[in-house]
Amino acid sequence: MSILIDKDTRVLVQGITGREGLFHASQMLDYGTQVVAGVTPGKGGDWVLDGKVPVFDTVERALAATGANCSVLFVPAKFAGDAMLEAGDAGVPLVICITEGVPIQDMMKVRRYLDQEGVRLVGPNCPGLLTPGESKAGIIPGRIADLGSIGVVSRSGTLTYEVLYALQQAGLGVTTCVGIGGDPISGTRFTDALQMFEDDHHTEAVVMIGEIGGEEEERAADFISSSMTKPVVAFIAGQSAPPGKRMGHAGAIIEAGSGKAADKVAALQSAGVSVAENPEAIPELLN
Amino acid sequence: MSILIDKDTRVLVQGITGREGLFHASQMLDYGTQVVAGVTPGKGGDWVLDGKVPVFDTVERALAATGANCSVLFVPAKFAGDAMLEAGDAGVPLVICITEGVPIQDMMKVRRYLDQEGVRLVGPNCPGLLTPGESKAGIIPGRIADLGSIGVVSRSGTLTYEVLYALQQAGLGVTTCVGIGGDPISGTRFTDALQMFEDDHHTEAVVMIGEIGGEEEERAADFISSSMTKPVVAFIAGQSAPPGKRMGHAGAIIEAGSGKAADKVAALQSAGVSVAENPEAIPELLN
Amino acid sequence: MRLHEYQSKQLFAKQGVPIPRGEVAETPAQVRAIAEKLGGAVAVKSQVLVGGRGKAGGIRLAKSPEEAEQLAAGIFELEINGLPVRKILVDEAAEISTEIYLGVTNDRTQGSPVLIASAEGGVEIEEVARTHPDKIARAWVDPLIGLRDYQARNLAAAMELPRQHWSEFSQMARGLFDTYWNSDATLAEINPLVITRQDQLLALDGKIVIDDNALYRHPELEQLRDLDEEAPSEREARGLGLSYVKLEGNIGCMVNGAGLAMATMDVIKGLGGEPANFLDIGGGAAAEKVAAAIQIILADPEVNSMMFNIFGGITRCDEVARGILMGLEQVPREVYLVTRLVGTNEELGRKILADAKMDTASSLVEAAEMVIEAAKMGVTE
Amino acid sequence: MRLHEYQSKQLFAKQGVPIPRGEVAETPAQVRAIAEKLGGAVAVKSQVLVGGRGKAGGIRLAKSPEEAEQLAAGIFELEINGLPVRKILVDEAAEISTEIYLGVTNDRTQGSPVLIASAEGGVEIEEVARTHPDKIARAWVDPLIGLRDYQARNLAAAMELPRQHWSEFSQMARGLFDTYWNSDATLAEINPLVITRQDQLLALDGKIVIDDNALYRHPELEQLRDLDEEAPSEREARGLGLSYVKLEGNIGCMVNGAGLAMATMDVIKGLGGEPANFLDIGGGAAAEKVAAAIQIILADPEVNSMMFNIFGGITRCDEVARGILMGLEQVPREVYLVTRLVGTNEELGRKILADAKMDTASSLVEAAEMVIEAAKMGVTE
Repeated sequence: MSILIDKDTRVLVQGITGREGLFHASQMLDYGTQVVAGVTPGKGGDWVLDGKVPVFDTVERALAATGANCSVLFVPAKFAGDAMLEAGDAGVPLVICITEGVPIQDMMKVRRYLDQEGVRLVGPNCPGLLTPGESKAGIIPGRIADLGSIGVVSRSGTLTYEVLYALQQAGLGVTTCVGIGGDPISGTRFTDALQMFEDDHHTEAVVMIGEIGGEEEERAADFISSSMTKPVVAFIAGQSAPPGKRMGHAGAIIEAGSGKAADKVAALQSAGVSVAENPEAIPELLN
Repeated sequence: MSILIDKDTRVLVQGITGREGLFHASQMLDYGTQVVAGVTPGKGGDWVLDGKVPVFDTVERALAATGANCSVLFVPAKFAGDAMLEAGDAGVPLVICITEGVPIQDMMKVRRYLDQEGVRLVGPNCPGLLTPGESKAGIIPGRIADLGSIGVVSRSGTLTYEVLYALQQAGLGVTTCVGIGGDPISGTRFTDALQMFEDDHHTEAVVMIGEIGGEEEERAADFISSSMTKPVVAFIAGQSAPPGKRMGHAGAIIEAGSGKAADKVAALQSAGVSVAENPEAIPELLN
Repeated sequence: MRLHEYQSKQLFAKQGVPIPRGEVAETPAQVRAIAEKLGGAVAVKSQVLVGGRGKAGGIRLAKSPEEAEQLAAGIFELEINGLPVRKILVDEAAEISTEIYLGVTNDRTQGSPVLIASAEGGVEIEEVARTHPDKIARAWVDPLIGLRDYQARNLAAAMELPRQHWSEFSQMARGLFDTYWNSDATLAEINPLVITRQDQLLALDGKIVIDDNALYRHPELEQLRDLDEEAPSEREARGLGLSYVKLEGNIGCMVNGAGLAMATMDVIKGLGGEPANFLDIGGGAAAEKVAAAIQIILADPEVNSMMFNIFGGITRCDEVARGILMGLEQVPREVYLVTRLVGTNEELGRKILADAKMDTASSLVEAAEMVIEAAKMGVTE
Repeated sequence: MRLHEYQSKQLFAKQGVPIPRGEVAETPAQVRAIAEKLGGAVAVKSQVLVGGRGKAGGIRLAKSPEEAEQLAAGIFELEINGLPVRKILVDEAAEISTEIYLGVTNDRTQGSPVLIASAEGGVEIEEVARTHPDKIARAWVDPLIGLRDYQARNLAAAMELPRQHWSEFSQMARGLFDTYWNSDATLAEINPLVITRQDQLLALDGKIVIDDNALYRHPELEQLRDLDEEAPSEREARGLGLSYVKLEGNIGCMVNGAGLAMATMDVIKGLGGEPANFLDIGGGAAAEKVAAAIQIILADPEVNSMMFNIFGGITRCDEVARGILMGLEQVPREVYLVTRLVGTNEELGRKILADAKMDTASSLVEAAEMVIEAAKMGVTE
């Protein structure tokens, strides 16, 4: 049916009393997500969103009271590293960090630690997860995707929405959309999501949206050619990007000769992946 | 037949060109241990012990050249933490640190790291391992133990020899003797060794030598009562030690009301363990 | 944020890495004075934040203070990859016996720092990676445990560095790593690390790139920022919280989201157009920010047409439409504009633009085709 | 190595932990001067390295400088648990509203630091652990990742500390942990951590114990060592590389190995004797060290008999035998001696002793029985 989240997912929102946190918690609730708790240190005991969601001072307490099993973070970048560790240490098995601008050194430590502890981290700097009709844990607009059989994994935000929208226009539905984020160090990588889609019985094909920078698309190509049976369609953003310039995302930069879009496209194509020329061309490649 | 080491164990000695390292490497060789390599940074290319053992600059190189699968450290305390990590990182599955005086903070980091990497650490501040007639990896005098069916695990050094000697005098042999060391933070604890002896088909009974300080004997008592089928005989040193005073070993101190010999004896006795009044009384309790 | 060679080397020196004696000058006369003070031969090195200084003639060796002054005069006239030379580092010249590469960067896949060393120093490490991959040794550093001494030794051994230099090399590796780690760098490299004829190890050239997201905890490093590093328009955009990269084309692009902005450029380029920039207005931008972004894009005289591609999630299409009108009011020249709005308050946004008689498109490709055609016709006044 | 209260609090203060204003005095007059400078009521606190200062009358409150001087005069006369009072800390008195416990130590089982907090401050934490185990909150700190802010919050929450104090409490926890970590402490505690009537958090009393094995990297801490911490004989032994602990009995013990030394004491005690000391000569001791150890043991006038228990591994029995004879030559009084030698060069060692007409035993129990009987007969001259 989906990967990572479904209708039973009990979501905790860290940073729920901030502007972004509150807005998106409300959007998630509206979508039907079970938003069971929020955490803001010093605001424990409050209730937000028309008294629907209790706020706790610590993740530990929120978990004890509500049994949340997924945390979505809207915590400022300075405190995000700590907040991810807090979630992991308290026993949250799935941590989704929406926050942009977390220092790389923090992320190296956090990823190493959460990996050890067996916590699944998605992000940072990502739009989160959407399982259409069931649950939204993040900021992906809910109405642009219907339930279906396509798995979507992407390093981007609005570009993902563009693709979801194109799929919807073409009458194609989605099992789960996973925004893995645009930072150099991410908790969940393409290969992780591809493996999960490969294992998910309801996913019949996968759309993968990459961009310049790093070598994760090349690793995904290796994985696809060695371990995937399901068809994969890809789009790689940044074919026209100049080397050495950071294109918005911290991770979107061609440096030291690596991370070029052309190399990624070539690797994917030789792994049997259909690479779309533009996002709107993806649906037809799925047919 | 034994736990942790046997005749096929290929021993690497870190710090082999130091006084202690060289002496004990020679003793190990004399005992019949396969001492296949030594490591001393800056001395790579030398051969020691009558040209029998090659010296390497790094553990990585020593492993590549000799396939050592156990490292015994005689490295000065200042460098011991680094040397343990070097061994673990290079892929040595069993690291035995003889060195005394390693700072506790170093040990906390090293233990956490090696635990993660799945490396078995014995020590520090320990006499190492002896599987009579097969292999000696450490400094336990070889001639005071014969092959047999008793597993021995101890926090002490010469007290262990005293017990081995008493067993030998009584005609009792040993599968393996494990010196886990007298420091507050040890890689291998009583419970680890007890589990291994419980699983070892040749071990019929276990002698456990504890001392004041910490709560490992109490944890061992819990383990024995919940998970052991084989008989255990214990001796606890330090019944006459005053509280608040460190008795030689860094870990042998009664502090904050915990670590008293009487508590340990009581815990072990209620787990069904026979506790000897003095080391020389152990053999008769095994009958 | 990238640091100059002289800044990088000074940071290394603070962590105990030996560097040549030297000082920075802003005039040929200062260069001469420094060379006189140092005595002997000196290296005269332009300080610009791009690669290729050597090839561009920006690094020269002078045997005397007079020669140094003369060479510096020429170098100060240079523009290297578009950047003017404002500063020159005058270093005591070293008698080089061996050149080594030593660097540390973030391995994205491993999620950890990686220390890289090669006996083939003095050239770009990527070049070595391509031509002699076996000549590169790597040591991954656990981010929770930090660099260990044996890792430096392993590198020295792998490079077959003569053993007499191991201890000094290890200290340099430690100093380099500490600089990298303590300053939240994403790259710190010494290239070349030389062994002199006097058997000394020395960091002859250095480079540090700092993680912009971590600059908040290093105010002392923020002060090292060279404003020449960025084009003025890029700097201005950064101040406004916009991601802007100037390119060579004539079609301005304003998009919300980095990935979508790249994709929009790609589509334009793919259909035969030439994007003039990358610009991401970010999520939930207000009309004022949209208007400011338009100013920045249209300040580029090459731009003769513009495409807005907005996929409204947090961003509201009506707010963007208002921003577009607001921005255009302040621009005194006419350019062709096409807007594609999808998502939150899409209808409202479209209506605002339609009322202002502006072109809208419903798909990305359609919008791109419209703007490309306009750009080709050259609507510029 | 244990630090004094005033030393501990000064280290805390360096990490940003608020402590009362105060100074250390060595005379009653100095106490008065400090009290005058501070103004108002002061706490007059003896600085000795044992517990139980309060019960022994070593901590008093004075309303005026005169009273402070007077109380100090009395305190300087005290001997607390055998230690003389040489220093007095004079602290501004705090108006206490709440007393909390906050400490950090090494959890041996977990192999990590553990931060411990309790709303029941001011008494010994062991006492609280016994009587109100539910009133103790713990946070284990991963040694590779360090203390995290949320861990301090979790403790504050568990203690039900009023939320207005969380931020200050977290900063104190951070300061305490940093002190502990940066100084290689095995224990650092603030007890009580008080909330004053003015709603300030303050470390009223503090204690730090440093890992002796790590002192080499903290020369500045080694200088804080108070020589009164140890008995002079223990200090002398430490200087010689011997582990020596003085006890109350009359049977001196010299053993190689800490565990065996404890076991030897236990056997003596178990058979009705009274060990005078713990002494471990360590592994591979030379004759000179053995001789020096004998001097230390016999410097205790209570000792009237002595037992040597040597299990030779690295240690050679003949070397020990020679050391025994060498040591006894330098001792002007007669004591009963029995030696038990097993292991490396056992025969040689026994022969040396037999030639000198000294008693030897073959088992630990036999040796203990011999020395106990001798001790009871009171061989002392």
